[in-house]
Amino acid sequence: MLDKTKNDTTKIEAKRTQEPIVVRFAGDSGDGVQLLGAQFVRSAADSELNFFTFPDYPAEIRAPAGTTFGISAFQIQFNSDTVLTPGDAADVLIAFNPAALKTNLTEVKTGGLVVVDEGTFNKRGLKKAGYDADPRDAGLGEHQLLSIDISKRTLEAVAETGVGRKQAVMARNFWVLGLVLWMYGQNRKPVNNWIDKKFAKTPDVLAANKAALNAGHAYGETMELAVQSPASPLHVSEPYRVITGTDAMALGIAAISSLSGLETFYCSYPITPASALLHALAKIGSGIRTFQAEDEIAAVCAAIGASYGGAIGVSAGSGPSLALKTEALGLAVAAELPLIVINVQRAGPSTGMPTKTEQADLLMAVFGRHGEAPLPVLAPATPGECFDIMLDAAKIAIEAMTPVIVLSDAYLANAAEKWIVPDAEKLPDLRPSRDLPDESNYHPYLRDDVTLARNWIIPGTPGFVHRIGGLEKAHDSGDISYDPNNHDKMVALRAEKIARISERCPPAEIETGAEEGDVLVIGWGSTYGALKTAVDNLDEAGHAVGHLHLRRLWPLPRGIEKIASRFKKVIVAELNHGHLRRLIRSEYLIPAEALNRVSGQPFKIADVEAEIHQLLNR
Amino acid sequence: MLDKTKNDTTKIEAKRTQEPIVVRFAGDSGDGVQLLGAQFVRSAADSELNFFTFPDYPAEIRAPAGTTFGISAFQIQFNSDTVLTPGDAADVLIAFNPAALKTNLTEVKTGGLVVVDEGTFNKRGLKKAGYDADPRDAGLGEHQLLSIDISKRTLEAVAETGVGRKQAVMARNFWVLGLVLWMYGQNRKPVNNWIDKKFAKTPDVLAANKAALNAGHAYGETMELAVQSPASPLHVSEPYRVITGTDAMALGIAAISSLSGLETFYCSYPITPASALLHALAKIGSGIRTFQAEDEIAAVCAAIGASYGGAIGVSAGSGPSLALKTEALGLAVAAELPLIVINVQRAGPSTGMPTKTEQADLLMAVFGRHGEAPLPVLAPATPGECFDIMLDAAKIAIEAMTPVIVLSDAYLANAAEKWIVPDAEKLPDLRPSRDLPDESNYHPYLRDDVTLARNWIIPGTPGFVHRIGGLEKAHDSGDISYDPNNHDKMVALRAEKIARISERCPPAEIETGAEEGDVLVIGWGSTYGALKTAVDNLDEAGHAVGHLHLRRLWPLPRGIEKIASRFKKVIVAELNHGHLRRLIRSEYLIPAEALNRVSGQPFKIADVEAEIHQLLNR
Amino acid sequence: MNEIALSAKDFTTDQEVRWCPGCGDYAILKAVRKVLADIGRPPHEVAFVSGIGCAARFPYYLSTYGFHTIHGRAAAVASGLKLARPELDVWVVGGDGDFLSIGGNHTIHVLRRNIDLNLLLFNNAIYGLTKGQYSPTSAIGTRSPSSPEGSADSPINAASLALGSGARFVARSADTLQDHLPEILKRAQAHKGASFVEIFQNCIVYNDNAFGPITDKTAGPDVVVRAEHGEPLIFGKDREKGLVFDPERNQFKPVVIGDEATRDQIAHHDETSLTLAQALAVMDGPGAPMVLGVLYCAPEATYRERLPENYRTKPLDRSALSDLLLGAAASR
Amino acid sequence: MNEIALSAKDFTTDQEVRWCPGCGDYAILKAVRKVLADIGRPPHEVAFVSGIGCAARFPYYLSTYGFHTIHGRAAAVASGLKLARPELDVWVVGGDGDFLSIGGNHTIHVLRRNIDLNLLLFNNAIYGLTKGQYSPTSAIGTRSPSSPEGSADSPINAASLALGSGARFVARSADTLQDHLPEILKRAQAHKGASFVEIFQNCIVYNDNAFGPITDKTAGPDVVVRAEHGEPLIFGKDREKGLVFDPERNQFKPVVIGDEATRDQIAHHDETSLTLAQALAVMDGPGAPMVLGVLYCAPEATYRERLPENYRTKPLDRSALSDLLLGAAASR
Ligand SMILES: Cc1ncc(C[n+]2csc(CCOP(=O)(O)OP(=O)(O)O)c2C)c(N)n1
Ligand SMILES: Cc1ncc(C[n+]2csc(CCOP(=O)(O)OP(=O)(O)O)c2C)c(N)n1
Ligand code: SF4
Ligand code: SF4
Ligand SMILES: [Mg+2]
Ligand SMILES: [Mg+2]
Repeated sequence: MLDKTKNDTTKIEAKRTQEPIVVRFAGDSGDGVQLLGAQFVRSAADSELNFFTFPDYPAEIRAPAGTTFGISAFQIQFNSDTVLTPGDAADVLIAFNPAALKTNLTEVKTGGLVVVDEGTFNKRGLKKAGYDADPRDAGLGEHQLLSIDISKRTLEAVAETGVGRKQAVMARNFWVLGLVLWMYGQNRKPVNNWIDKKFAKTPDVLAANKAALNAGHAYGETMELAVQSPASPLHVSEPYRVITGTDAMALGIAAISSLSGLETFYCSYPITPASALLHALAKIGSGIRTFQAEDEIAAVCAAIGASYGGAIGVSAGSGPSLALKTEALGLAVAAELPLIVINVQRAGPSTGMPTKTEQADLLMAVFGRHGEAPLPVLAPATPGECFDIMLDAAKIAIEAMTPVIVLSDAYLANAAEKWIVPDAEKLPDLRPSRDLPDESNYHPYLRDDVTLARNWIIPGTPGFVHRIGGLEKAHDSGDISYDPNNHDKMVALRAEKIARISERCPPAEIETGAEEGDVLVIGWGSTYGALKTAVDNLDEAGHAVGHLHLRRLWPLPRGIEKIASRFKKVIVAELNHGHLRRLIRSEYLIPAEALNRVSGQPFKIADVEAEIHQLLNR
Repeated sequence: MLDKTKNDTTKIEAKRTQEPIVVRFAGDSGDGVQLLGAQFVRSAADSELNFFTFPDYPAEIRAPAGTTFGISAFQIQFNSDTVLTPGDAADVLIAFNPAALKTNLTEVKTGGLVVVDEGTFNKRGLKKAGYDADPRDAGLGEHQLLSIDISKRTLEAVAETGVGRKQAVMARNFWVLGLVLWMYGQNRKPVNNWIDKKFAKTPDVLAANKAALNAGHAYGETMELAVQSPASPLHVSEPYRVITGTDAMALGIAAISSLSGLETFYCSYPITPASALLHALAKIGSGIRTFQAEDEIAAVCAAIGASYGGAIGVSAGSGPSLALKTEALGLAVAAELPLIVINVQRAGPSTGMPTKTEQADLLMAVFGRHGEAPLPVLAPATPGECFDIMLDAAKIAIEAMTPVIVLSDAYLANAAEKWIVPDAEKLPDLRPSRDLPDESNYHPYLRDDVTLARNWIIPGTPGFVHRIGGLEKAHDSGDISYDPNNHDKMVALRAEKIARISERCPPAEIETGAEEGDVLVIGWGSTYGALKTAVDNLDEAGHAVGHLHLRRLWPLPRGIEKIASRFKKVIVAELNHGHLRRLIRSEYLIPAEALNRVSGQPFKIADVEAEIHQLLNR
Repeated sequence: MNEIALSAKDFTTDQEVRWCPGCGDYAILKAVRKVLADIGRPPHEVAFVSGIGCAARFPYYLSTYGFHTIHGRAAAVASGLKLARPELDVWVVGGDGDFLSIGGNHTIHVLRRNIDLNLLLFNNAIYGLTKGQYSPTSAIGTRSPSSPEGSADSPINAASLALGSGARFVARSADTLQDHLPEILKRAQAHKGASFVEIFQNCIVYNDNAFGPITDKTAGPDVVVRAEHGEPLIFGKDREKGLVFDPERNQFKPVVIGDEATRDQIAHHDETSLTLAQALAVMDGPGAPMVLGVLYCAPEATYRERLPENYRTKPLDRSALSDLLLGAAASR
Repeated sequence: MNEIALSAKDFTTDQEVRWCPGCGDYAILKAVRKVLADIGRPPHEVAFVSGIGCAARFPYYLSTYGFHTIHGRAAAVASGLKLARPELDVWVVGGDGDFLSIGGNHTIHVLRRNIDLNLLLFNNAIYGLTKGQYSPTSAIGTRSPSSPEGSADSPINAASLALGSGARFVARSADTLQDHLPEILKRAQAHKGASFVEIFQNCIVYNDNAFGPITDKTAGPDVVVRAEHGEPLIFGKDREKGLVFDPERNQFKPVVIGDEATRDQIAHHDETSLTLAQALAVMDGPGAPMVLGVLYCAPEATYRERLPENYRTKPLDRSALSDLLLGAAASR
């Protein structure tokens, strides 16, 4: 009783494999695709599966229904084993309308299954999507097509609940969810619980959504669609949760104040994709303060003011924001104040493609200030690491009295994975020393012998009134100084202070793959999953390929040179035109090659593998 | 009848040499030291001598008289031969007061002559300068001291002219000028002419200044102070003038409009030391337009708006200004508009030492933008070259439809040299093509096959209305595009467009010294004179040292690798912590060493020589 | 000027409009296209410059020259364009974030400089494009993703700020008032010097109905005074209310005609009075209406007109350049 | 509050003052030291934040905490400081370039947010530190190195801009008025919320006598009204002139008492009237005096006071952190 099916697959092949499964949903912004994705994750998490999800938002707020530029998608890869990316391509795509099919078909694996809502493949829908003819008529090439009148079936299923037509159509996502839960043998219970809570105030909608969910599930059952249930994963005893990079970072920021005992003062100006962090923090509300400034300059300056006052100033934004913070960052370097500036990278230059990912802000972060203004730059590699990196940043900032830049990106911010919640009791102590120096010879540029950090005495402390600022200061009195030798010395001191940070940090270590051999792949930031998976695959295939992934980009960690020397070739893989590669080459004079893509999209594992293969064969 | 002289030098040794002579004047901001310097240059220029001058201003506007932080100095090196720097140290220092002596004594050569105004060495003057005892009593070490009561002698000389005491004391600088003109056998006539013109409206001041000038001269004569008249230089038939880097740059900007036929729209916000350029251009007044904006962001944006309108937008500032222009520069890169941004570097980070020189903004200029936003970076090497570099910048900006950054610095802006005025008729034609493309398939991102520049059709042109902006554009329609492959392609196109600029420019060439051998010294910008002189000296001493000086810093000119390969060692000399060195190392994997100083001061030739020597001996 | 007959279609591009269905921007677009056609300058002589935001997408939908710049900087870019190309009709479009938050400084300065630009502020009291954070014109207590418990910043009164900056033309209208907005836009365009028009615009997604009754056909007359030069400041469904000067409090206050004041006592609008304009802009308190219309129009010399004559000179020819290079001070 | 007796000396550092001899900044420094001593908060509870400029060197000469930041950004830095450390008495000092040119946006926003800071604008109508270019408060036609033929920008009226921004305390005084300035400073400091004080300051080097008779002991009374709450707006050497409301022009105008109006007709100053303050701020035209004093003072809840209660919470302890990390949505 399948409504319309091409390629002669009246029944979908059953397949019971340990291979990770990739499912992609695509529909109008109004179709509730992101919600559907989140609910599917809920069940996966409930089964203790591992997963990695990635939402693919349109740039428009709410584009006219049915247009290609208004399509929102959600992709999830899940498995009983570790999952590090949302998957190169989908095993199954569920397209809510022709525009969704058009824009997402390229994301499906060869031979993959495409489910479409037949009810939307009418003249109007096809035209809006820019199709001259119904694409189903010619078949979808290598893909399997399953065309179901989801709209109609949903309307039928919810008919009894009495919701209006709009609400009824809206329930399509639950119908699809029901179907997919069936297909992957997942439990409906967590979803039902959520529906109960969420729609408690609108019983008709509650009933409609449940009805749709059950109808979709029943459809799969009745049609005897094959079930591909991933094997039960090992049971984890620690508590875990689903977390996006944004949420992990927000928790990390909240944790800073708790661990340091200092107020955390988060100042920012909204910008995609960083604003989600502001929202998350504003929602947390307690233990941290948020301040929405009039622009990024004010944001970072307010954060600096807060740090001057003894709090930890944090300011986040994306590329254009970091650009605007350039001058103030120089002040923080000169005034030697702790400060954390987060840059959620997006595709540039200029406004570029604001919702897309990229790693092209690294050199700006490292070098983009006038004068000699060195500062540390860090980058988390996974959504979960967005938590850890914040503690690391705070530790460095406080210990060295320096601004720190953290580079995340659009992909990391939105992607979600299963996260083992750290034990709050075991998190590090970040409290700064508040011992007062000798009052009589006090000046604000007295330094710690080891870290070279200047002392941090905050306004309000009796007996230590002092002035700081952006003019060069005498190293031995803190007064303004134009003395040439003093300047040379202060420039060197500030540089040395930053250089010493890597002495206190662990050296670089191979992440995965060979410890020596043919090719060393160096990466940083959000490309972690794709690079690690690619190297793991090559490793299994018997190639001597190693993967080094940096979280501390500046100063570079110790040991890179040594590791690199154990490989015949080095390739730096990044979503830009070779930023880290330039740093590596200039520091170590290693003929590092480049694996670059600047398309606004994360790496595909297959592409990475292919390029490394090429290098192996050269 | 010498008033008071230590070290038993009642008569100064006569010395007739071809060696260049270095004279330094130092006094209160109110003492007219800069005027004195300018007038001495006038005579030197009149004798067709070559010279290089450098004023050393205090940071304060008008510090209390007699204080060390209010001292203003002026140094000139002159000779019949080419002169490329103001000299490492002075043969003669004339100190107008104790504070001037205190702050400037270190600038005198061992064995050099120090002339002081005895009349200011009273208790009050000494105390203000922070002297416990009269420094003349203990002698000035290796230096020769000539203590003359210049104040008294000036007052006597001008007594008959009837000027008030304040004006009379002010005439001290002319007394000193007279003395110095005698000492170096220079003509008083050009100075007298200038006095005639300048003080025509105040005959008493006119008379006083002339009287002082003559008295100073007569003093030298009477005392039989030895005359060291430099040999007559070769006569130059081209017209020449004294020019500072600032003035040369202003003329270059004015020339752009003349040569391109486009209006030049200069937008800026005042900042030391760049504002002098705004002043110079505002004074020129015709052929160019100046706009003083509310801040640097507005300045560069207004320049971009002007370029969009078909003019050439130019915006100048110093480090903090460039920092603020970061975001807008990205827009100019994305919109592919011609634009020139001048950065007169000063000592950083942050406010740093605003009146002092440095070269630490290079990496910010090259990499300091979010996303992949490559643009060319140029740097003039001498005051005179500040003219040429502007024409070069305009040519590149128009030809490649790109913003260009020009890096000057505080030293170059203020230093002056003799400049052969170029023949306006022989200057290059910078007119852009205004041929209209085919109207029917027009879009604003159509490119020239060779330069890859997009077409530049300006508002007001009928039939070609179009929209541009900072969002990524489809390479084949100019519409907004989020297509991954299109973005990858556009990023590559913009990079390639910039890379191709160096194909159209002359390759790197050795400036001076050996073409192959032991050490290649690579420099850029204002260190030219010091590096060239040092290398010339080493060359004469028989060392195989060559000097390569870059004016085009990004993209790097062709041929550097080849030249470097002919030397055993490469050292990059710059007033920062190794910016160009990093570029050279990362591009060519050459183990380039560093010769850095970050003291706010230009290189001393002797220091450069010494460091190269060390390298030669390693 | 209006020699060629133009229609709104002549100002329409082939680009698909990408605002949310029901967004107030559509109505403004309609009004602007109509006004441009009525003014009748050929499309290529008109340029629209915008920053970033939903509002700032405006240029894509007008077949004139257009420059979609960066957030907050449109006024600065437009200043350069207009000074370089005075013959163009230059419009600047932006949202409340664009013009008043990040771009506040340029707004102030372009107004006080009186550069001949037409500035259209689309005030929806929210950051639309970045998904609904409160903006500098949002009311205190606005709940938004960045202020879940209500915002604490007191809002900017855009007209008052413009007047405080020294603007010579300040007006207010609203997206849906198609019997009002076009006229205001024409006045703004006709004004020589910087003209500032605040347009209340409904963001249906993130701040629906923020201007409540003001733009409402039925409720509007009771809460809105449409100020017209020389006319009494009267409002109310039956034109039964008006504004009078209250010397006690040194400000204007609303009264019911007949009960609290005679019709003669009602103040008349005077576009040229700065004090009146300021008072009307900040009108506040119980029963106080919102004043729409041209609050202030007092032309003065524009920036360009005040420039010294030689500012306008063409590029030097080579012989003049030669003289300049040689310089008065050339030593030979 | 004033428990420890403090003197101006307690607020004096060992740093040599580096302004030009005769600069008006010295007089302001003197007044501020005196006022700080009179207020009596111990020096370590006071912080001065400044931008860049001659005025911005201020903190070096006060033995309180001080932060000499970057050009134009002092208000933003101070906002962060004050919100993090509400118990400090935070002052912001800057010149007309610092506050009104590059820093204009932060000035507007700190005022409308009503953060409890004391902002002192040293208005010398010139960029002092960068050697004398005209500034946003320079009169049209000012000749300066960047405007050798006269500037074309019409000046900002700082008080009017502050009022337009929504400031709740706006006052004016001048450097040399030691019988006026200290009182105004004390009022500003006592005001809860952002207080904005424009101090006319003489730059003896680049713009000498820019405020001409206003600060002159003899000429002053004829051209200056010292506004005091509740008092009639009277001026003139013999207090023979005053301000009345002119309903024809909807604005205040100067009159000679007796000739043109009776003493009773003279308007009284009302600090709480925004319309009056705006009218006084822009007072202009023949015979119009400059109004000094507290133009407007109408306290409202400060930014901090408007924040939701939980904004003030201390860092979470580890157990609260643990709950937060586990989250409501934790899947187990
Ligand atoms: C420098 C910079 N900061 C922030 C942003 C993000 N951003 C884009 S539009 C916008 C504000 C949108 O609000 P508004 O100007 O009121 O326009 P609307 O979308 O409401 O029409 C912001 C904050 C940006 N693009 N650039
Ligand atoms: C970003 C930046 N732009 C420009 C400058 C140069 N600058 C320093 S102070 C100043 C203006 C000084 O004028 P004002 O603020 O009125 O202070 P004043 O010196 O007159 O007291 C300028 C333009 C700077 N330091 N930083
Ligand atoms: S978000 Fe609001 S302002 Fe933006 S397009 Fe949608 S409705 Fe309009
Ligand atoms: S330049 Fe003017 S403002 Fe600056 S210190 Fe000198 S007199 Fe004062
Ligand atoms: Mg808005
Ligand atoms: Mg000033």
